[in-house]
Amino acid sequence: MREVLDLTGIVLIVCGLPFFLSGSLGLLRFPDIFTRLHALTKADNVGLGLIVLGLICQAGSLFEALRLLMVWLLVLIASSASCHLIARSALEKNIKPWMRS
Amino acid sequence: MNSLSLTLFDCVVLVTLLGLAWQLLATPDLFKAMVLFMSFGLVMALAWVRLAAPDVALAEAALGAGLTGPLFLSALHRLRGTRKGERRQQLDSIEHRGKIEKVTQRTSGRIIYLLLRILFAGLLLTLLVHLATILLHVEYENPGLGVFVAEQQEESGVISPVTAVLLNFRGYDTLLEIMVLFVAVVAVWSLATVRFSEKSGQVSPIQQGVVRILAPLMILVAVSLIWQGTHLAGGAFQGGAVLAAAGVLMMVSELPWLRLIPSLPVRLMLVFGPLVFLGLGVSCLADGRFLEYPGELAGFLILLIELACGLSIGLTLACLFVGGRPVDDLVDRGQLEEGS
Amino acid sequence: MTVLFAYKLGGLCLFFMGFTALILRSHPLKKIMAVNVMAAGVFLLFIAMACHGRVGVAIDPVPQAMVLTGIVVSVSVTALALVLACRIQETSGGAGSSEGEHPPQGDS
Amino acid sequence: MNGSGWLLVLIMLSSFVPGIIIFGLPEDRVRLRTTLNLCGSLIKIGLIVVLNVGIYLGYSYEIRLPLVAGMEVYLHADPLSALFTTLSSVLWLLTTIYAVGYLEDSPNRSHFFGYFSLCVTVTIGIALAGNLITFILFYEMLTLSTYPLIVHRGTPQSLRAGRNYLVYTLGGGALFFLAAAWLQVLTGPMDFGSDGFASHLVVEHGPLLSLLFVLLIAGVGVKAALVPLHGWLPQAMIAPAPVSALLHAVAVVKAGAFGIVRIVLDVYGLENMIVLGLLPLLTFVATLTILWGSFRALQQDDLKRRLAFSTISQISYIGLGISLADHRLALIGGLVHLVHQGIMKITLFFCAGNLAETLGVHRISEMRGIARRMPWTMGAFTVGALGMIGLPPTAGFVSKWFLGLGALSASNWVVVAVLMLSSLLNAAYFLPILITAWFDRPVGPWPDEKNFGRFETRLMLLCPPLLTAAVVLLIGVLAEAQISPLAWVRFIVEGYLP
Amino acid sequence: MPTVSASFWMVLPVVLPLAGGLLCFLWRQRSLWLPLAFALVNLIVVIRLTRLLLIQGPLHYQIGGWETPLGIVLVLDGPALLMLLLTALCGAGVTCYARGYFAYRISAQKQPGRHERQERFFWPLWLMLLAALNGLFLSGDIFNIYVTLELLSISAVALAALSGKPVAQLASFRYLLASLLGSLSYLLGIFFIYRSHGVLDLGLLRAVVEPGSSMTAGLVLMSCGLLLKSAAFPLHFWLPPAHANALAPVSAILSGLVIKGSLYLLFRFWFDTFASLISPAALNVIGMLGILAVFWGGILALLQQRLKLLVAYSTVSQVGYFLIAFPLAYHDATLSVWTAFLFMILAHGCAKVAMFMAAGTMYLHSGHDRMRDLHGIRLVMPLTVFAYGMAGVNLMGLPPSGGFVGKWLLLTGAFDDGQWWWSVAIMAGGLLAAAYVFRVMSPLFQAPVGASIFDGRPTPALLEWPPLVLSLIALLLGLFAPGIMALLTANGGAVISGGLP
Repeated sequence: MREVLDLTGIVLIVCGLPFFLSGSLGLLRFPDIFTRLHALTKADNVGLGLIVLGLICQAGSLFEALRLLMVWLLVLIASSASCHLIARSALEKNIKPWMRS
Repeated sequence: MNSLSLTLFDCVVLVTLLGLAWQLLATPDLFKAMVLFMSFGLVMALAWVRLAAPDVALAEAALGAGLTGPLFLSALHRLRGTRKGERRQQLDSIEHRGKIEKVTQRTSGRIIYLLLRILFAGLLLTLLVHLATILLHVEYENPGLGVFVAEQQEESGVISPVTAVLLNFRGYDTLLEIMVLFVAVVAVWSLATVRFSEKSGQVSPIQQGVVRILAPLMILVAVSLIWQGTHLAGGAFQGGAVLAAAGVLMMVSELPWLRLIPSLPVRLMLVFGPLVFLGLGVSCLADGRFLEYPGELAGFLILLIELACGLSIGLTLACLFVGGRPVDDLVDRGQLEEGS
Repeated sequence: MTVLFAYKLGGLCLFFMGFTALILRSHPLKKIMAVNVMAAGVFLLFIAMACHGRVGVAIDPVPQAMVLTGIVVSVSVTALALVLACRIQETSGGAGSSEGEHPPQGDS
Repeated sequence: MNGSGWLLVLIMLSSFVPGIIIFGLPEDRVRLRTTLNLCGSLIKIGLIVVLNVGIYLGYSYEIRLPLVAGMEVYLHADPLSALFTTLSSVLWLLTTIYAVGYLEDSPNRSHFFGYFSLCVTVTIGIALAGNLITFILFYEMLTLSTYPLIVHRGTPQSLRAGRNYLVYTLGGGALFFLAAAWLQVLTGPMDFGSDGFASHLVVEHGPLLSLLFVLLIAGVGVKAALVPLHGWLPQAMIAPAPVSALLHAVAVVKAGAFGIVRIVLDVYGLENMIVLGLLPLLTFVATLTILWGSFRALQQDDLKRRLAFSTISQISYIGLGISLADHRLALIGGLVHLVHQGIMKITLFFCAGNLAETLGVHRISEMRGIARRMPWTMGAFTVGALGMIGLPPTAGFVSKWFLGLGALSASNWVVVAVLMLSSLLNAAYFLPILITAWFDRPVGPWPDEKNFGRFETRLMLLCPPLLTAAVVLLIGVLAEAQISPLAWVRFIVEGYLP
Repeated sequence: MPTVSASFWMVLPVVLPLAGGLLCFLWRQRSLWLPLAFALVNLIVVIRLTRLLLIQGPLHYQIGGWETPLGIVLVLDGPALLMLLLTALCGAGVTCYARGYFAYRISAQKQPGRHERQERFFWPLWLMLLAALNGLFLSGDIFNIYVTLELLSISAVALAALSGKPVAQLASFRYLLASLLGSLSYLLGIFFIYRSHGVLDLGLLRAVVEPGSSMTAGLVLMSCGLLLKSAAFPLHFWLPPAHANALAPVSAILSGLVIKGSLYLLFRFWFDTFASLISPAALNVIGMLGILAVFWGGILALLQQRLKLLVAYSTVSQVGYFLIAFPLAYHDATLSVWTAFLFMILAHGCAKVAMFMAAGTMYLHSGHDRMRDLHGIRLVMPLTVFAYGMAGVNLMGLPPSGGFVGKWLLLTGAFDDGQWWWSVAIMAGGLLAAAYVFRVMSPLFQAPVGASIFDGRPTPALLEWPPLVLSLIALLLGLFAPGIMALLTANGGAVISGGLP
């Protein structure tokens, strides 16, 4: 049982990592603010989710697992809200979305 | 394998820290510097965790990164708000920039300036190397005060050693430190009145909604941090910082009732924590010494102090963020007449 | 041991970097930041000292408490410095001050 | 036998307390102020009489207040200090009376009289100082309390004079302070009257001690207006006449001369002075000052300036006498001149003040026939001037006679020559004044004449110079009497040259 | 039980002003008499402590009952008590003066609200500063000293910025940065010291201290921080604008008391706690800095046109004197040099407070402090001018002031050691001081020319008497010497008591 949990955890975490990687890549390489936001939030949310799931497998108690889940939820809320705010202020400043040109 | 990877991790953290610091100090773009500064704080918190100092990590994350960053941002906002036209020069004159530029226009001046810089850099480098060699070569085998703390932990009334030091063994330091916070607020109040941005109606509903969800949660977290301080990492400062962060969030979202908080209750709350701390310390004088908690009550009293101070610290930090006294506090009489 | 030394060295470097910037940078916000970086350097030294890495010896909580104190102090000082910097800008600019204060004169 | 040291404190308080009260008085309480002043000075004179009798009978008066290690305030009365105390307090009484008349309508009199009393208190302190520290203490306080008097008028001129005065005196004070500290480190705390320091020091630190002597003399020499350091004195004549009287006769210059006496006789001691060979140095400076002062006096047209230069020259007779101190007669001449010069010079300044206040006459060229308008004043002036020249039967003759005898007994022919030359010079700058005042015809109206009714001037202005002129004659005639300055000086000298 | 009562009195100088500061902030309507009461009670407490010290000798007090290596100890010995006494005296004077100062300005009704506001914020800040100073002098723990230093400098900065003038705010911003730099340097020094011996208590440190590079580095860093905070010569740049542009009572506090805190610590560290680390070369360097400061400050003071700037530069110059005491103390780190140092500190403290208060009163009346245009002011406010003059006598070091006693002891110390060259600097500095003091006195004594524009209102007693009394205390300090010596030697001969035996 222990080994199975460990293995699942490792697999989940390893699965999560590429999302972070791609998110960071997107942040660096994408052409404008909106696309960068897109890459960052999308990738991070999933990536974090997977990693949290992986860690839950290692958690000792239900309480700890719940706490980890809370972390993910809070980050979800915060990141979506801040993403929204950034995009909004970008729009207010009349930053034009990137068009393939 | 394990220790090697950890060493690697440490190195990465350190290099990132130094790189961030270099960047944030070197960049001419102020906004970039702020952002880098916040990330610097977060990496710092990582370093604290690595160095087995969870209390400090929490405080750094909450205060160093969480609060100082927004402080800088709002200051920048405020500066930019008034920074138009010729006023731009006022701040630059702090360093007599003009003089240096005038000097450096001549070749001889430029050379001398360069030489001075080289001299300065050389001096600092020598000093750095000297201190580093001292650190490297002169090792002491003294255990520090940790041993004493461990010995007397049980008498302190709390389980967490850091809290024991902060609030019992060296409670006097902490008392004065809380006074430093208080003085900072008084100083800020003496300097300016609070102001809110004009565009309160334009706050995004999503932001307001999120704040409504987050704020109670944060308050909960804050209280739990304070309570947790007696046995785990955490305490009044960390809890207060989270409390302050909740306040900051609400203020940024321009919740309408925040504008109407009058001065008196704020002052009451600000004074509450320090006064409780001081008062309990003095009441110990009755049958003992200053700040000598009676043995069986020590734990309870410390929790009480932490709660009171946590509340006040939260409010203090929020007031520091606001950067001015409440609008109804000591208004100029002339201004009132103009208004009416 | 060496890792701890690296942290201490890093702390020293931060201190001196901050010091240099404090002297050389002209913008007040930059100066305040530089002071914060210096403080971070000193704190790093303290914490690295507390975590002496010897087995069987308890970690010394006193430096940690000192650093906590230091962090709180530095936050409050930073806040004061920032407000002060803003006020300098506002009052010396004349109009646009937040208090509608009379132009200062004959005040010692 | 011990008298109570509190007598000394009382003597000081008798002018200090009125001074402090006067500071607080409103400007228009003239009568109360005058009463306070006069009562203070009368009480002081009474106390000093007691002191003198006590000292003569062999009582010793002293009081100590230790401050820190090696530093104590020590008041002590010996015959020498009694001489100076008596002189200052008697002249203070006269000057006060004169000042009341002189300043009748001028502003700021509370300050003036307050500082005036402080000045006298401090001068008494100098006289009673029993060690170097106490001497410095009062010596510097004298500088401070005279400054407001010099700048009393508040005109740019007087401010400049005040500044000059400070530059000289504070500079000299600093040298004195430095040398005193060094000397104390060498010799240890030392009271006056103990015949100087141990003679083995002379062997060990001879050159250093000589250097310190030069510094000390330079320090007191500023106030005594020794020649390269005399620049402030002629300028300070810009102050009101009572202040000039105070500077020249009661307090400042006298304190300097007194300091020289103390340093030679009590700090170094005659024996050490002779071993170190420092006396000729003093002789040289004194003769230089005497001649230079006289020469400069010849060139002045302003009466008070001429008197000021005359002071410079006359004061150095004291120094000259001290520098020949191994000869009894010279020492007597020098010390007795301390008194005689004071009385004569104060007479002259009172008269000059009268002329200025009554007729607005400041220059000698304006004095043609002035004796017909103010015969009494000029009579007193004449007595004083003749005394300065050294003609019998005035007091000046007595001191010069002893000085000359001393120089002869020392076989110091240079000094004899200088004495004769300076007498000639004195005559050369005083006689023309007398001649023009008595024998010329007045031309035209006086510059600024005021009418005071029955008398030629205010009574309070007239009495003091007449009184002092009478004293000049009296102590000249009765020099060998039982109670005279000369007799007292002999008493002093017995202590030093038994 | 005598010990309980003794300990009770010992924490009061810190606790009382802290409580006072909090209450003044909370309870504004009463803030007129509240600070006055607290300042007076503080004075009474200190006088009571003086008695305790004379009876019982130096006192040690463990806060919270924790033993030294861990807990914090308050130490009350002769020097600390004298500093407390100075603070309490000047504090009471400043409090009275400040009340009069603000009342005068408020009644002028030029800028409604502004001065009330300044006063309301002045009181809590000032009481906190008082607590910090008292805590600093009492503290026996290097980290606790750091916290008090921070409390001190942050309240000092806030006070300096209180006037609201842009110049003052700019100056106090620089002051803030300078004192922050000083604090951080001090903190880094604590790191090196703590890592060497693992103790923070001064008394224990003195017992274990031994020459070593780590300790030396720590001491050097701490000293640099303290030198910066006390405006020693090359590091004095922040002082004159900050002190000259603040409100008058604030200038008095900053110049008379605040810099004394760090100077006192410096002296204490060098000659008590870390005495065995000190080398003659280091002392000579400090002494040289002192000489430079004396001349630099004195000459710049002479060149000023504004009265308050002149007084501020004279502080720079006077700090030099305190530094000159260092090399002279080396061979004879006992009574006489401590006495000299403390005498100068006490005298300068009282005199500088009086001087700034007097300058402030002149400013209030005339609306400016350009020295050229102050002529005739002697007739309007004789007492104030007199107070200024008496304070000046102190700076010049003329008898019978405390400055004179200090200078005398320094001079004899210099000759005793055969280091006579310091004496030349000491005397020359005194003459410079005389020059700049009388540069002010001269126009004050000048008869008024034309109609001078003075505020016609009479000077209130609260503005006239505090400077006068303080300057007289400074002037007569020399005569109190026996009492002061008794306090210094209350330990049965030794001046210093350090930490717990």
